[in-house]
Amino acid sequence: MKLIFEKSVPGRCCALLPACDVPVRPLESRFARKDPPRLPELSEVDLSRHYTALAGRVHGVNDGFYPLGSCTMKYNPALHEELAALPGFAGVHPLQPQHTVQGCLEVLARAEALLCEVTGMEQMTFQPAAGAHGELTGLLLIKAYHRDRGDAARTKIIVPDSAHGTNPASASMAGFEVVNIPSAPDGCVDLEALRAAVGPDTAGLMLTNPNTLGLFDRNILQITRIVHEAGGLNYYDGANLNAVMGVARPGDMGFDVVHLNLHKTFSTPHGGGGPGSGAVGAGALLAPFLPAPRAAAAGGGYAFETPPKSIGTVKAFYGNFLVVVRALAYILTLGGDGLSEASENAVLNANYLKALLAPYAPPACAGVCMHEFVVTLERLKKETGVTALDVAKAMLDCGIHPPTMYFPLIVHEALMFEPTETESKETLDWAAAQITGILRRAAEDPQSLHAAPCTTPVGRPDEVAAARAPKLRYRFDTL
Amino acid sequence: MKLIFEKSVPGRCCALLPACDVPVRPLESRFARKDPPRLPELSEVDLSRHYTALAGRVHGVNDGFYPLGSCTMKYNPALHEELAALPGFAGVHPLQPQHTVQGCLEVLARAEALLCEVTGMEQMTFQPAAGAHGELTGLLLIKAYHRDRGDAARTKIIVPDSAHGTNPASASMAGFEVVNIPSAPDGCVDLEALRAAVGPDTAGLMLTNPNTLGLFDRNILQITRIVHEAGGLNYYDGANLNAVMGVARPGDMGFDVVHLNLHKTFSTPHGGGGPGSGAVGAGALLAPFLPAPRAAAAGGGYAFETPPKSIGTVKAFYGNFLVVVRALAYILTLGGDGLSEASENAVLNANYLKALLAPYAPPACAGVCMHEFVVTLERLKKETGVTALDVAKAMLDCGIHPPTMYFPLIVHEALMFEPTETESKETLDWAAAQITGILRRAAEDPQSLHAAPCTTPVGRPDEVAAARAPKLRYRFDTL
Amino acid sequence: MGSYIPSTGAQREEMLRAVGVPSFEALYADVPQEIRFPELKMGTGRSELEVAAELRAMAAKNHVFSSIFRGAGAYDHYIPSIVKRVTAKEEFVTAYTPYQAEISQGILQSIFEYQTMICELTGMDAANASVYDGATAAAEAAAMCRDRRHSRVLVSAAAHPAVRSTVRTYCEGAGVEVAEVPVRDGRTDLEALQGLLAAGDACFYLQQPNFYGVLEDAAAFGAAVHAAGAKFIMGVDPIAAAALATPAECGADIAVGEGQPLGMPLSFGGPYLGFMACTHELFRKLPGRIVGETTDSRGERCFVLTLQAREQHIRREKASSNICSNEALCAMTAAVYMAAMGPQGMAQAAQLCTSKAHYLASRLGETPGFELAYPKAEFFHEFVTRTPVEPQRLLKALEEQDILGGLPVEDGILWCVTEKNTKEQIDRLVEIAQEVARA
Amino acid sequence: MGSYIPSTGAQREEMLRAVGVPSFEALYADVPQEIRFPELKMGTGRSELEVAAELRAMAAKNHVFSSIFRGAGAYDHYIPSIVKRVTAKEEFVTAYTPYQAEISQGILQSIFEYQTMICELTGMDAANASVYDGATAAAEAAAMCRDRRHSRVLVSAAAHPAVRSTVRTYCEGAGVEVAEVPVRDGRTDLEALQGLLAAGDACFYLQQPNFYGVLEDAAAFGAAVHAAGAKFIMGVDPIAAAALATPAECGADIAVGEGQPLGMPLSFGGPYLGFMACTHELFRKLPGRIVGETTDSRGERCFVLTLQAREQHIRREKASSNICSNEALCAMTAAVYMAAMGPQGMAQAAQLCTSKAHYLASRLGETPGFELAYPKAEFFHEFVTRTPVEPQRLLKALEEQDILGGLPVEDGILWCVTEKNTKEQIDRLVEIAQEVARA
Repeated sequence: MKLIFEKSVPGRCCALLPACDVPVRPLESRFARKDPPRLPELSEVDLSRHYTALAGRVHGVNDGFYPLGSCTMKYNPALHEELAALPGFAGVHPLQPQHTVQGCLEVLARAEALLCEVTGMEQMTFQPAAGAHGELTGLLLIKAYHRDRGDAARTKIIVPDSAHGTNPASASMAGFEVVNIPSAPDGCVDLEALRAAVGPDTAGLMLTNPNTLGLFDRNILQITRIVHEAGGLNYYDGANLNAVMGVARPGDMGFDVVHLNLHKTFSTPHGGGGPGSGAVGAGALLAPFLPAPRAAAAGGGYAFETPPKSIGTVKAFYGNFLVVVRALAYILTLGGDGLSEASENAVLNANYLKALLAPYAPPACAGVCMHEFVVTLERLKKETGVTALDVAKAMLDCGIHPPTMYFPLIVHEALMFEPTETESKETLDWAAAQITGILRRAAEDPQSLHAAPCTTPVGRPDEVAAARAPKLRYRFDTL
Repeated sequence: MKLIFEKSVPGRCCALLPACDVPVRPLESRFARKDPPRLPELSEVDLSRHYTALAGRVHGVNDGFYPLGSCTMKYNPALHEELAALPGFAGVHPLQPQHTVQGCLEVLARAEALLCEVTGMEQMTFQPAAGAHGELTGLLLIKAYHRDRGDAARTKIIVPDSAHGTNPASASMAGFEVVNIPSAPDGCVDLEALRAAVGPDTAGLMLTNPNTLGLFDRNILQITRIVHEAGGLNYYDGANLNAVMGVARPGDMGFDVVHLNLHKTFSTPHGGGGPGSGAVGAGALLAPFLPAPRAAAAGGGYAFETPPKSIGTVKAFYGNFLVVVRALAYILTLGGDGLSEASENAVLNANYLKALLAPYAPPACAGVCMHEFVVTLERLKKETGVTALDVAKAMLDCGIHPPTMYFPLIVHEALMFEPTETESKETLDWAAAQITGILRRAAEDPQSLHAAPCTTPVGRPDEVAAARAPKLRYRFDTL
Repeated sequence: MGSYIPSTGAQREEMLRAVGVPSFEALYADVPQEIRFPELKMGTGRSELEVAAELRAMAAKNHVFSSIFRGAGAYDHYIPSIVKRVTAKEEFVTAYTPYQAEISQGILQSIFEYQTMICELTGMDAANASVYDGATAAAEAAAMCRDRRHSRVLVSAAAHPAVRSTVRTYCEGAGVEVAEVPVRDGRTDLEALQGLLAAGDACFYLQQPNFYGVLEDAAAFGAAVHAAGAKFIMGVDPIAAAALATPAECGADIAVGEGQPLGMPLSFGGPYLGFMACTHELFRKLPGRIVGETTDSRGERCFVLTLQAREQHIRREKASSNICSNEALCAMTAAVYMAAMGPQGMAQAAQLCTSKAHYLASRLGETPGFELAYPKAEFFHEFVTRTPVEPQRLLKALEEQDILGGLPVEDGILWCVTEKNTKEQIDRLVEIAQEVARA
Repeated sequence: MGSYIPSTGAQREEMLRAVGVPSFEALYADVPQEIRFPELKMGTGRSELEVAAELRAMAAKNHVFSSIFRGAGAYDHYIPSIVKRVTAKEEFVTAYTPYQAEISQGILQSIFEYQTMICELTGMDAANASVYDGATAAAEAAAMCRDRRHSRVLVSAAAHPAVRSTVRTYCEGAGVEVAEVPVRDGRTDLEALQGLLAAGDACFYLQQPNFYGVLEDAAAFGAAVHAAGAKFIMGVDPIAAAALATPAECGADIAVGEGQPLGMPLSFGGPYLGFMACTHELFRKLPGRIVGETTDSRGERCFVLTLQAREQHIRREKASSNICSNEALCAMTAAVYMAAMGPQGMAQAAQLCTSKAHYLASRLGETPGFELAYPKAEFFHEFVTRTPVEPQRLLKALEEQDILGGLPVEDGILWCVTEKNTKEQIDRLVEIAQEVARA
């Protein structure tokens, strides 16, 4: 379909702004730009149809099943969007006098208290805008803590090789050296490897639990103890919290700092890649170092305060506030009972789908999984030539968003499914039938899978060409 | 696709309402119903996906070109929806004290004044909810006027045979006898036939001008004079007002009463068949008879008043108020200059599209048309067997909403196009290419047109079967 | 100047040339010179920013009450967020009447589902795709009952005033006599009806609950009406309908009502929704659009506008109604509302309404002078109390506390309580009422 | 209890059986007993009606000012209605990052269009798909400029305080030195910069207009920075950018900025949008998502996330940034905003801002004591005036009239005026200021 620039007609416009009701004062000409930007010129009807057509080329959670592993694509309630759009939230300037923003401060303070209760942390910041941003923040807290103690030797962060790629990248950004340790075949921490890795240079460990294979590490208390005993701190990557809300708290597991993806676990929408919110909760040791400012109860109301040893700011203002509004609405709706029910059913749905697929798509691990699971299609590939990618692409033709592909790296031909608790049994039954149908077809007609998808607006893109000769913007001169 | 009842699962629900915070008081059992209604049981995610799927099976103005003749499917600005949703409008009870609804009264009073200026009328009511409702109301005004004058003999309404079907139906509902008069081949009034029809029993004439062939009746002043001289009144069917805003006013043409379709001419959306607004404007003779209440300036503010000889109410409260909000926003946006510009460009677009199609689809009338035009495919049918219906259905496969088919009845194999002013030259050029492509294909491959549409979610429906053995509701027992 | 015309000046010139006329002026040659291009006395067009500010300023001149205890035909029920989200979808908002079934299945199916839900709610056999509102639904229902031998229309005086006046306006237009059946003790007088009923009567319209909130012994009226050879029309509140004996159970031939409580905001009175359902014997007389199921050319189930032979564009002056555009988006709203609520939610809403209304009645009753006007009557979510002070004084005091009190009526104040009114709000109202009564 | 779980109790039992476990409890056998199922000290779940009421009550505790003269990093520009309508479409709202290009073309194309518009606005060669906000964009830009031989980061002290502190936090984490270039007379001190610049410097960050609203002689800074072998980063306001010499024209290597003015509401500080664009030489160092054009298996143009070899999921600890989720929906918002405004609308907005800001400055200047703090400087839509009274007293008086005045800063008050502020509002502000000054 045409780009918006290809629909532009010189002179066309929308009548949005009024004539100037004060004397026109042009900028001093030495500051002026030479040529106007070549923005598109359209009428409102053109805009409406352009973006309607684009919306028709997107698969959202409202369109159907979205079992993208590690991303927790649960349903985003309509109420949240309504509340986030309230003028009382959306129309507030971040630098208003504090007595005029008591409602905003209450949102931040209450969301903090509730999320601390869920995670077992002491205090929380909402400044980080995404999970990776939260990781950086959490690591900076750890760094500030050791520095504050005068311990300059702790320069290393231990990361299992099954971790999300953000973990080592964040550690590196925070100026740490990364120590990769191999994990056991089930993705759990190899205790011996961990013991061998810790030492006086250990700043901390980054871990997600359940791990990226969807297993809860049964040695979790030993793991965190080993790190603590070595003088390090434990960082909880909250990517997989959806399995354990109300079931087990990272704080109780021995973690000192936690980041949450409100846009995953707490049902705020992902917007095609943000805005998210990577709230970071800190235990007693790290709370004094949290970013500034932080909303807190004060004199019958709320006020901003700066934690005593704050690392500073990691973003302007207070984070993606409207995302916090949505998350607060979600938590108040579910309550303590509802949160654990959500996790239990997320786990049930994953196990149920895993059981339905197992005859055709062997799980990478035996036993019960948590909220997600990984299958390996290594044998399928060997026998039919059909890859995990082919299977994923064939799912597009069924109206199912494919699972996460080729992750974790320790599993060959991996597909990682996370159905979430907001899918019904019927949806899982239907999806399983579709997927097993594809897997059966792999033997009979592998070519049809190599050719998938057929019904999508575009076919498989040539990603190599895209990267080799990057075209990152529209070229007007190619018209 | 499945019906919502087929997606229902017993026991499933949304958690919408709170527990009862006062003592539960059941209704006396003798008043209770035996069985609960079999409403569907769904979760919010089910609902979201069901209606998302349904929305994908609808072609709206935001999806593309919609040249449905006589329906004025112009673009519906986003601003209107935003304004109509303001709590200050949507949250107001119709029976609040008048000093608490001054903004609503202002909307009604200002919209009335502006629309009276556009139509040349004295006063206006917004109570009628649709064009046909406005027709009934206008005719009741005429009836009340003659009765008030003590003239009981005027029992007949003259309606040209080219009129919209609502005209005779409304006259009949209002207790009038309908006198159909033949129109000239161009749809204009046959002056001789009119002169022959008028008499002491003439209550009035109903006319749309431009007429249903898209022509402005050049004899309009004579026509209204003939009726007036016979003691009758002239009713203006505003269906085609979009051609003449700021160009000619029905009041100046000699009409005594006018209904407007705000959902056509004034850019309020049609909602798949309503809510509309069939505002009725009355000249000096009929204004005293308008429905009650009517908002009017009073003591520096606004108040409701009852016209002295009001016919009563034709609906509860004050009409489809939020539709009036939208129409007011539209009129304020365009202003007097913008309204005439809109009409001029509606007429230009119609003539332009007509010119592009003319080589393949002969216009039913020669010369310049107003905002719409009719083509006849009689010859095409004779030569190829392809009907106007076939051509319309083939347009569906191009993403174009078909024009109005087989109307007016006086033209054979008629297709009536109304592009409206909110379509661009590119859209008209593109659509003309699509349509002429279809018409050329009629000769080469008529069968492909009989088989159209092919790309729509469903094919041609069996309408005869639907009417012969009506299934008007889902049958649970057929599960 | 505001405008939604995409074609630029240059394009317009090009198009004029293609059409073969020298100017816009020339397009209007048929318009008599003396009336051509009047000067419209109104401002010039404005930008979106200005119009938005101006309309927002108007909206700000209205007061939106934070608690509402007034009903009387427009009810402040909770609207689930999903209802607003679904019905704001542009495809539904901007489409026309679904004439072209192939690209209108979304609207057609939603209306078919709506028709089914209305049938379930009322117990009737068939429903149409909506009419303008509850008042016009009553008037259209009365028209359905008329034939050569049956003409007079009887209406309960306990029906909503707007229903009564609209029925009267419609009937007077058609030259049909209307008679009102009087009220006694807040209820329609059954004996009076029996006295009035005569051979040429077309129908009797009863509202349940009636305007005073009182529940009528509907079945008894149905029996009386049928005994006289007339049709029985019931006007019902759709939330109450989830709990009350259905019109079908009460013997109604036609059930109608105001659909606003099913997810539509108060909106100063509109757009609202008239629903209509009837028995199998009458469905071919239903006015307006009706969607039916059929199969398409590929053999699949699909939906179409059907029974069009009833309608004005076919029958013209012989049509029994002129309605075409109805309230389709409101009908969809009602359908989404009922689907979101489900049978449990509807029952819960009804129970909350009744319980809270009775709680207010009993709390108000603690203060002398606030007696129920019709103490023997059962009520749903509205009731009338006498007041120890001038109603306007009390209502003014409530208004000052951001509470919209009940509607003043002949015998006192007509209160309404819904699931949105919390115990706290009710207690606060009672407190103010007691203060005013003491003062 | 609130819940969004569709499966019913009966279905859950059935599923547990299919899985082969006796209970939910059994699913969590791996969780150590002593930490399993803690009691969460928070309320039980609530209905939608209750939660909606509670959040609405919180929103009502905030004051939304009817006129706003405060900017300082968050700007009250007019948001066209179409921008809100488009970006509320559920498909855009509920989708994940567009990993699966075949069913994500809508998002991918919109971001490609956004990237192009950012390039046009800044004059740069390439842009990414957004970062978190203007402050993190500055920090990420600084990181792009570092290499083995260049490390120290110089920042203008006239940059926004949040930008300065965020750059510092990021750099301190990475062990990089940050130095601030002082301000003189409201402008960054070019001579001081020249004195500071040394061989190991990575980059210098200049904000245009700066925090005090003042326009810097950006090109001169660019020349000085390049002469020292460092990179020149400009932080620009996107509305001003439509009128001002582009970063490219000023010699910038990287242009960044806060995108909030492009159609995002104030929202108490977020979600906002960080935009980043750079020269062709640097584009492979851009952090975050980037969309590129390619062809699909059918030979048609399509779009994909590209250059992923830069990113964390491939490079892990060797990645230069960890960003993955960005602000995609905000980027789309900015794109729809720029498309709705077009070049004319953007120029008009800029002109209205400048004209109205100068009008306020000149009107305020009528009252003694309200002198411009930096009278020789040209400004765009913000400026600092000294005040004849304590700033807080004036701001309080404005607040009482529902006006959010400027931000108190060292030299007085930092005012901001946009196209939304009418002459009437400005005159009213001046009137109050005069009253306060007189009192």
